[in-house]
Amino acid sequence: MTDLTQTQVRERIEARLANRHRKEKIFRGFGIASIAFGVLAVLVLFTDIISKGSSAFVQTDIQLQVTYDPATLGIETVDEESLAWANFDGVIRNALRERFPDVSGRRDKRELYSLVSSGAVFELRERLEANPELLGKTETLWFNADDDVDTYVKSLSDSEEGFLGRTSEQKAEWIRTLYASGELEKRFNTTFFTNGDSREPEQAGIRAALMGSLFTLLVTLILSFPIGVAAAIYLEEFAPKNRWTDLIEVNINNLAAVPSIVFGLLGLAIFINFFELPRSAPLVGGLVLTLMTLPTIIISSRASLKSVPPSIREAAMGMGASRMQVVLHHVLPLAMPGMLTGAIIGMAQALGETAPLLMIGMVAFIVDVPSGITDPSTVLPVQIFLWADSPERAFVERTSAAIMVLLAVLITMNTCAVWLRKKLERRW
Amino acid sequence: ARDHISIVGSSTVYPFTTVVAERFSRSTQFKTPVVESTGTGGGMKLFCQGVGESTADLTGASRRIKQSELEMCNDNGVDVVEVQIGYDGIVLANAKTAKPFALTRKDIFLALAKDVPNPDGSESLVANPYKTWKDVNPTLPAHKIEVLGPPPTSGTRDAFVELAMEGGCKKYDWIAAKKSSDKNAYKSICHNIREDGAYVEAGENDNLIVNKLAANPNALGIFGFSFLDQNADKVQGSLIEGQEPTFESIADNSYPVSRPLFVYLKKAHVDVVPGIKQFMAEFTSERAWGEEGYLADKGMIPLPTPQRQQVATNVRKLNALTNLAAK
Amino acid sequence: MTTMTLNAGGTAPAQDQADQAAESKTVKNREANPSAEVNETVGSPFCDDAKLRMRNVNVFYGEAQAIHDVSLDIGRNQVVAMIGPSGCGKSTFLRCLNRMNDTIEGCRVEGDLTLDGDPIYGPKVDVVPLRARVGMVFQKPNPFPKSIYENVAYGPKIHGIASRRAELDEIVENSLRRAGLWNEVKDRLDKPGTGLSGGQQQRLCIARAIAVSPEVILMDEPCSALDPIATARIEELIDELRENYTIAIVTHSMQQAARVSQRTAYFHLGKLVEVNDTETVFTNPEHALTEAYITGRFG
Amino acid sequence: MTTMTLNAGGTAPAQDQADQAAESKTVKNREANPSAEVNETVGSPFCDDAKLRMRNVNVFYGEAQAIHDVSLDIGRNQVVAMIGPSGCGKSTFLRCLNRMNDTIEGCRVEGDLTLDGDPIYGPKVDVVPLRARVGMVFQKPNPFPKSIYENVAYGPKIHGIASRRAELDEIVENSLRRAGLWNEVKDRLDKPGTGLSGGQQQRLCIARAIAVSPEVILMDEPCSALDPIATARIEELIDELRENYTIAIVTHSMQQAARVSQRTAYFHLGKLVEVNDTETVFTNPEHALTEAYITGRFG
Amino acid sequence: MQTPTLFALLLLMILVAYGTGFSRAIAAARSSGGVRSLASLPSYYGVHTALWCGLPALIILGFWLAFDDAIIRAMVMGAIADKPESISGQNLLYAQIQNLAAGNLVGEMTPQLQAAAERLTSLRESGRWMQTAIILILAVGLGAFAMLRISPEMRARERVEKVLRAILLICACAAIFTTVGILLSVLFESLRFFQSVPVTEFLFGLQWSPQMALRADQVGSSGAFGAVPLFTGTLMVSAIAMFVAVPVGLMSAIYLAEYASKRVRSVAKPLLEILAGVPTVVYGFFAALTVAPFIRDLAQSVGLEASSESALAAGLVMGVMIIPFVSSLSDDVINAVPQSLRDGALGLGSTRSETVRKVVIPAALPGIVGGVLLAVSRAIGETMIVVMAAGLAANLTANPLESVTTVTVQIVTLLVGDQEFDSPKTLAAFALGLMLFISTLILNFIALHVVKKYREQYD
Ligand SMILES: Nc1ncnc2c1ncn2[C@@H]1O[C@H](COP(=O)(O)OP(=O)(O)OP(=O)(O)O)[C@@H](O)[C@H]1O
Ligand SMILES: Nc1ncnc2c1ncn2[C@@H]1O[C@H](COP(=O)(O)OP(=O)(O)OP(=O)(O)O)[C@@H](O)[C@H]1O
Ligand SMILES: [Mg+2]
Ligand SMILES: [Mg+2]
Ligand SMILES: O=P([O-])([O-])[O-]
Repeated sequence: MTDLTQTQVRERIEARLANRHRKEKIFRGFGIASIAFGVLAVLVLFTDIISKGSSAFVQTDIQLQVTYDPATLGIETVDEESLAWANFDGVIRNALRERFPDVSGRRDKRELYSLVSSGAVFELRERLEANPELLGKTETLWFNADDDVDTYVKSLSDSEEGFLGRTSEQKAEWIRTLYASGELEKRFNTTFFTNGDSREPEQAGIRAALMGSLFTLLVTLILSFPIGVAAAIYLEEFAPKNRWTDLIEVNINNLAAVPSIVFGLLGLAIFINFFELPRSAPLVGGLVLTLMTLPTIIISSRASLKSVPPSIREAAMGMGASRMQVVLHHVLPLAMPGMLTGAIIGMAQALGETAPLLMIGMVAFIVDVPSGITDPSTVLPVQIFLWADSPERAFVERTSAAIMVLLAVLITMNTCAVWLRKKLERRW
Repeated sequence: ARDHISIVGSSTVYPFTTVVAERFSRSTQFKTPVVESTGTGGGMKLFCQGVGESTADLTGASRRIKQSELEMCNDNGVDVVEVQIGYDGIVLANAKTAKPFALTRKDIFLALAKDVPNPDGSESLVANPYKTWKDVNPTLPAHKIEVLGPPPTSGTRDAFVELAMEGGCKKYDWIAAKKSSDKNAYKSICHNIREDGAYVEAGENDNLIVNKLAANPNALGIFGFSFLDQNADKVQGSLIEGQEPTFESIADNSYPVSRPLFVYLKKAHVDVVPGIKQFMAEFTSERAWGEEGYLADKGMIPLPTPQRQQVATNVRKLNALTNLAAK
Repeated sequence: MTTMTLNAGGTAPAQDQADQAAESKTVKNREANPSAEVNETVGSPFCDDAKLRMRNVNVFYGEAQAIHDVSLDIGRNQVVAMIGPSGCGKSTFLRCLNRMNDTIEGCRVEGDLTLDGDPIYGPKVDVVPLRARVGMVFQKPNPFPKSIYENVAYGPKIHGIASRRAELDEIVENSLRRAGLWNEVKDRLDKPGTGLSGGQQQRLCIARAIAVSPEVILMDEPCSALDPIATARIEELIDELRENYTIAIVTHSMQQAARVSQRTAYFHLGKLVEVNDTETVFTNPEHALTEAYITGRFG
Repeated sequence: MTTMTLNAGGTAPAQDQADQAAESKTVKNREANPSAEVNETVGSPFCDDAKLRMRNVNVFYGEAQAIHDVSLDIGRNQVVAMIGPSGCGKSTFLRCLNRMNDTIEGCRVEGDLTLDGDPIYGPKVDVVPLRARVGMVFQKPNPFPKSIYENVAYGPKIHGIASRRAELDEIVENSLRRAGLWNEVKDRLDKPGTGLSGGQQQRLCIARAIAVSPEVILMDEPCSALDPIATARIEELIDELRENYTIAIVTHSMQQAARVSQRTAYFHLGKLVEVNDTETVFTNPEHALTEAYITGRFG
Repeated sequence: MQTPTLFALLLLMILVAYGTGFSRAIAAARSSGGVRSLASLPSYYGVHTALWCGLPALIILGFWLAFDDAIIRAMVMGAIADKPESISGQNLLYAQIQNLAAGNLVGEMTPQLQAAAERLTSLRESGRWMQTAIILILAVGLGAFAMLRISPEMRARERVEKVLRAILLICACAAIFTTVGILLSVLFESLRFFQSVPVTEFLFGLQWSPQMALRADQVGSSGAFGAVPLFTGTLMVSAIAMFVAVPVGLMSAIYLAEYASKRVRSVAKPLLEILAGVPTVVYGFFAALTVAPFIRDLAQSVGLEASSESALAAGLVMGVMIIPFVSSLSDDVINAVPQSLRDGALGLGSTRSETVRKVVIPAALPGIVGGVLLAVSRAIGETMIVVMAAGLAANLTANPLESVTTVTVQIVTLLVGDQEFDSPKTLAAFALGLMLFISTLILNFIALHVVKKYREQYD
């Protein structure tokens, strides 16, 4: 300053100003571009999934006039035993044959019968079981159509031709006839939300996987968030700062990089083989995912604990608060938003994970909707994975629909956490 | 106590066991079996761990049980009942937008083996020099060789190697001669797949391969017949030895690349876990695995009728498998 | 509170009176509030050669108004002292002058403010050169969590004032010397500035501010944590700077105001009560409130 | 720097001399350093009825020693003022008394310190009741990012001083009144304490500290950001508190020290140079350094 | 009583214990001169009592639940005269008895089985009674004990905090136990692997081709186990992913925390966070079917040789997936930097970006590094995208347009593919796991030291 006059300084500042402002603009531009990129990625993924999956929410149903003919059924009374071997297939077949009386020949009849979902038989049985008085009567019912029919009908709206796939030209003709006469109708697919998995696409639902996911996540959340936060608090606030703590820190960071399937191996060894917990259970899944998400939660919790200014700790300590009180009353509330972020990301990861679940038997075909954390169950991503791997064409849209359900769960879960986080956030 | 049947094993057999499981549970009072897809080897490991309610009752396999696995089973007190349930065709397919391929197993061998007989005709091996299909066989198109197939860890790949590659490999007499003289050399010639990028290890998701093929008309893909069956609008199967891969041609064995599928049953569990017998009865019933059964609908190629009967009796009698030679 | 007008002592609400009585035992007569309403600033708020010109400034924190219609000029090469009871809006007013209030959420500034005739607020105003021209020393010392050297070198670096390392070293040393900190820190320039004592941090912040040679320096109680000698050093610095710079200083020490400033502005409850020559303010205040304050009767 | 012993002015290294010459123009004679070595504290560091007893205290920040072998007693119901140039270790010493130095990484305290005869340092000492007994007002105001009410109520809450809400309200109001802040904040008790002005924050911190009625109150420049009236209020408070409490106050204002304290301790470069009755220190200092400081010749 | 009911009852008792502890403390205080005469707040006495009441009972309950099956089983089996010798036989028998007791009739019924099943039922019944009784007695007894000991002198807070601290410590140890568990579960198999494949070959071998004999009669290929291509592949894919995620994530975080309005922030941040939760299958399909062909066509149009599966495609898409790890965590810590620091820099005339780059980011560095490390970790651990978009072929290449594979992918395919548990092929998965563990450990150590060096503590 002794040798720089004020004007000189001013000149130098002015000289660089334009440049600095350009940099500022570029920097800001990068910021906007980054966010735009991220948001765009979200939108692209969403539109992709929704465009593929939305059609799964409707389902083609077929109307049939069925007669509960005791002769066809081969039963006299409606009781459990007779129902078990009653020939409901025959009832459906009769109904179809009556609708298309001039179909003959084994092959053609087979084609004809395949218009209706194989699940129709069971629906019929349940109906008769619930209303025994129907025996001998005739009624008009809607059944799920077969998945091939469904695929064809849906493709009709896309193009004149429609996608035949395995459907023969003759069958397509029948379908068109039925469609024209209103005996075939696209309806909201309730099955998808009420059923468990099925190998028949038209019977397959997301309910079991959804419940499985919820149970698993519940276990994970209940364990991983408190444990993660507690561990972070201990390490950040109580543990003496020495080489051991460093080791633990490195060790936790390292756990985050352990491939998730290895957690599956660990879970298999500990929870299933040693503690003899049941396979395929949300309890074990939750435990494994807890181990997997812990590092994420611990790391983010520590980061946010670190970012609480020491002056606040000092102020509280100076008031005679014990360390525990300092943490619980001052540090934790301030660090909570960051911890919630960790939880959001950790839980999102847990919600989407399949690999470790393979080892503990959750990559499985499970029809029955689980009703507790020890019932066999699968989870949404596994369901998606399994459907994505299925040959049936109709599973393609269901895969996307399942992804939509998963995202809906994710968004609901996040919304709660984000709302909480927003409430807790403050700058000082 | 576990009151549902637990099934593990091959991802190839999974679609078939699951259908049966579903039908079984809907038509009986038993709980739906839980079917895990763990891969053949993984399934065997779980299955042969021992007996008791924490171990699986059945395992699916897309290949026959190995001697070592059988020994492990037996060592752990597991008596195994073998049930061959049908066949799976392995197809080579390309996009519908491209021309269909007509290949021989020899073409396949030459295109995909790591080392091939010297093109000059001498009885020596050279690193696979072929870049395009035309190089392999002048009647084929001049596309770059690009085959999407399963990784070495997959059962499908094993079957493909054994049936398609070895089948072509054997066509060279001097190599075939080695089978008796130097078995190792023979296998290493016939079974090694090239690793220079022409063969792309594409994972085990067959739908993905189908979609990749649709996007890339020059590529061929290797996958199970059921995927061809369901995606006839996107891909077409290549003719092998003049045979189109169809349900019929695989069933009557004229299409050369198909492999057997198995389910193994733990004999000791039959009286312990409710429903095993009934489940197997459903599995081996005509409406399931028959020629017009629902398994065939799902793309499984049924066994010939006499063999079906034989297997069914075997299952009913629960004859344990003691040594593999007796096939 | 900010909207309350001051009444003659007797009419203040009874509750307030009681409160203040409770608060004060020794300082007698504080409720003997000079009968004065602050409607317009008394004294001479304007000057000819104004470096900074403020007209009808109002500042709001959300709903609450912290500054009420203040107009003031700060002359070139002048030191203006701002005094007034704690919480009366001195810092708020000071922070308007280089738009530091922008960073406070919910803070809104109204009025015309100009620097050398150029508007300070306005959509097209570039705050970067503005703040380089109008430097600031904050009330609470806020050194960067960097080394002492980096703290001082920060400004020159970002503005590209020093082109070579040697030049930078010189600026750093010079600034630290002028702030009276060099001797204490010269051996630990690479140690964090946050590890300094309170007074040292304050001087560091002064050094940091003068390192970029701003035209106007706003100092918010720059000597609050300093011992008399260090204070003297800073006052001397202010004197020195006045030759080239314009300075606004907030202080609670009447003596300091008297020592360093040419003009003094007295704030009260967000209003500018009186501005005058420092002499006048301290010897012959025009407004009753001012008088009460400088004679220690009113807080 | 911390290990350097003070030599007679003439023998100080030439470089230092030059530096200081550069730093100081008006404050003449600063290098006319009184010829004195600080080997032992002069005056009367000990007293009979000591509330706090410190013996041979050494404090280190990492390698650097900030306090050298200080011994001092603080008598019951006494106000002891600590004065000394910025950076001489006053805050550091104060923070030893309620172990706030524990929170600084790398800070190490040696020596015997007792409160009412009980050791302050030691493996078995529980710092929580200690700090409840020895309250502290920090040099930089550090209100909690909570409401003003919560800030003051926090201490009473955790110490179970108030069992009912009404009681708590009373304590809060009382403390705020005593700190002279009530009038300014009574309408905004639920607003964050961090939104207050500098001086208001400082008073908030004082109110917070006295709300738990500690036996000893350590105040690190409690009036640095306060105007004279508010300062008077706090000094009055100190006077008032002295009846029941023991107080150690760091201040840069000699006048303040003279006004509020019974005894005064003068620190210099980490050493306790002199302790004596406040009277004596200001009228008749024993040590040359003390004299130099209070007469404004040495910083 | 059923366990859930018991559990609920216990919870209720804990609440009651808290209440009584609390009020007793107040009562004790009244007799000795006000709440201030208590050593701790009344609520701590409440918690103290609650802990005495609940904690031992919960621990015992936990042990009970863990071991009662085994004990009942021993008792039931002990009563059977001619049980099978082998463990597996006993397993079966017991399973059968259990099924019988549950009313599932399988196999033939013998009187002996019948008796055992009845015994099992009755044992279970009485076990439940005992469980209820013991737990309740324990809870009530210890709760009462703690309550009686309440006196103004008792330092309840310290005791409670000791327990809390112990719980925190145990939680912190969970991570350690996990590590130990992981090490144990990969170590032995790895050692077995290294018995058949030399360590040096594994570490320095340039070829990876785990085509090991699958069947005893299939001697075919021998397999090569050089892990170098896998590690380079991992490095490349992760590097590409970080190349996308770090700049995008960090810039997003900065924009959100420093520039964006509250509304934009409250929408954009959760939106980005969704990216972390989209199932990887979706990314995989996207990478394989959209990005990879696009890259291939692009590369070919500029005359580059490119395969349909490329490290680039997988890396890019993976980068998108891990953006939120960087963006959200960084946003939080940036937001936590005190405003006074920003003021300091802005007051000197910095532009916002300078403030951010020179002051805020350095101050927030530890947290940002934490986020980046998490992102790297996730990138290293991801499989599905790589399998689908980058293939499985272990190429030793530096060309991102070629297909590569990663360590994790190989671990997964080796473990879920057709396996044989004695062959090096499957064991290699464990060795890879161990190697990966060690290498990331080293990387993390380096990261820790870097952070320590550059950490700037504010305030
Ligand atoms: N956290 C720290 N790390 C390292 N050195 C420190 C730290 N805090 C203070 N010091 C140094 O210790 C010495 C004494 O500091 P202290 O804060 O006690 O001074 P002080 O007497 O309170 O000064 P002031 O009046 O300026 O507040 C100073 O040289 C200071 O730079
Ligand atoms: N961020 C803020 N949000 C809301 N109110 C504020 C904020 N900052 C200051 N205030 C209020 O505005 C008024 C003026 O504050 P200001 O900081 O300008 O006072 P000051 O004159 O600097 O006082 P001091 O001498 O104590 O620093 C005070 O009533 C204060 O409580
Ligand atoms: Mg202020
Ligand atoms: Mg200090
Ligand atoms: O799952 P697979 O063993 O049939 O490949």
